[in-house]
Amino acid sequence: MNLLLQGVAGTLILIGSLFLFLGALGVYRFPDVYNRLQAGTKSTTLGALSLILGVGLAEPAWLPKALVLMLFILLTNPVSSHAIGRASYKSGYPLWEGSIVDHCQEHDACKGGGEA
Amino acid sequence: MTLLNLLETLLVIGMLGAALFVVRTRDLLAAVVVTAIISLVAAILFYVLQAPDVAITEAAIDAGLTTAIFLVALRKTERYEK
Amino acid sequence: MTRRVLAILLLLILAVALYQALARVPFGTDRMAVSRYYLDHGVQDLGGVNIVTSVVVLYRGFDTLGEVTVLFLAATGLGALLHGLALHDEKRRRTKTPPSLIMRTATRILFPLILLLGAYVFVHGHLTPGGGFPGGVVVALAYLLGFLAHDHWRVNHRAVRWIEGLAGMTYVIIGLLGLYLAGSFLANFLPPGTPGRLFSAGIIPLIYITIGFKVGSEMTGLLSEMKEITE
Amino acid sequence: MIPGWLWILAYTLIGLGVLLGLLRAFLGPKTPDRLVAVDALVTITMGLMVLLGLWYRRGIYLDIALIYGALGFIATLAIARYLEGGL
Repeated sequence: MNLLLQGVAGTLILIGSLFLFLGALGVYRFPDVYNRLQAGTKSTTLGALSLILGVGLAEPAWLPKALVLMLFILLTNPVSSHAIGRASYKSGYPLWEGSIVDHCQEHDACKGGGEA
Repeated sequence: MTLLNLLETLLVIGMLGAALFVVRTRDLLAAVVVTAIISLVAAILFYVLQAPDVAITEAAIDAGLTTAIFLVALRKTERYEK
Repeated sequence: MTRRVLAILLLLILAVALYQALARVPFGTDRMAVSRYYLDHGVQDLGGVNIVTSVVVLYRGFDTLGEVTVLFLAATGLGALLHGLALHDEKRRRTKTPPSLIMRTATRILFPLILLLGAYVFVHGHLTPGGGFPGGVVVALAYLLGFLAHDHWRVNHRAVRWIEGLAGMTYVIIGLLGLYLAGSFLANFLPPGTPGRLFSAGIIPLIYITIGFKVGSEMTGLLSEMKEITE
Repeated sequence: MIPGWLWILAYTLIGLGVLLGLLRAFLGPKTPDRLVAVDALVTITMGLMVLLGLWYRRGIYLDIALIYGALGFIATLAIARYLEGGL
């Protein structure tokens, strides 16, 4: 039983670090800020969640604190990615030339603001 | 030289590069963003050196408060350095 | 050109001097008897598991009072400066982008959680890393989150001043109680208790709670002044 | 127990991730790119801190990751509000 738990924990840690690396790779390689957001928030969120769950399973006494950490990540990461996307659109960051859809153009709420 | 030493070396080099960038750049908002990276790396380094109290203070003050104060200062002045 | 050469020369001389000075000091070995004493006797004497907070609050408690005073003076001075700045502002912007719905909703959920996190940090100062100063800053940052996401959010400046003054007064009163009950200013007059429990370590939790309230109200007042000058 | 090769693999992957994020923060043509890199780096740092906490076997080290995550989020939000002209 304990061996199984440790195996699951190790697998989760490996998956987590792999996804953290892939997220950073996406942030480095993708062409514009909207594409980078995809990798920079979704992939790293999954990576951090599974890594923290793996650490919590490897050391079961830490599991409550690890769950609180996961809750915080789940609450904060989507909000910050939304804020970055909205800020870059409002500040006039152009879309990559390969992008084909821009639904936000049709709404008044997307006009505005500062400088990139 | 263990793997952890390698990680520390990487972080210190990244911190030096970030400090050079902050000094050299003309866009002060970019400088503020990269200053956040310096505080992040400093927090990891304090953590690796097993000084959790210092790391927590660094995280609290340098990550949140300093950024907000810099941003207010930028709002009241110019964004680009002449 | 000559200035650059001079600067590089000065840096080189400094580097050589620093290297010469530090080459004789072995890294990672302790030569100080005082820190050895703290590490050996701190837990039995005072009951705080986190030795750093024991040193900060009890062994060096008077210095911490000085630090709090410095912080108070800095916050007051900056507040006075910003208050004068708001009157002569010519660079007002026409429109401001309102905060988005997602940000407002998330702030409503996250604000109490971050407040709770700050309170956790300064109440558990003697058990976990952190303490009064980081905890107070976390509380102030929860208010910063509110200021960012709600345009018409205000704090009551008078209440902030009152909390700040009361917290500072409580700190000094605890110190005077130590003088009355145990013979010296800021002496530990409560029993150390069982190390590792929440109610242990004498007056460390009390002092950290007052420091947390003081730093939190000071920083909140500062951030709210800053919000007002950007409008 | 977690085997040694897994530690090596995880640290290598996360270290490479930190390197790539730092590179994007330095190169990134405009400020939003750097901001995305900082946001990703904060999450990667949380993961690294939790993993190092398991390495040192100190449960209290998780607190630092918690506080770092919460506060790095507020810094990102502040910079984003500045960019969109709302500060």
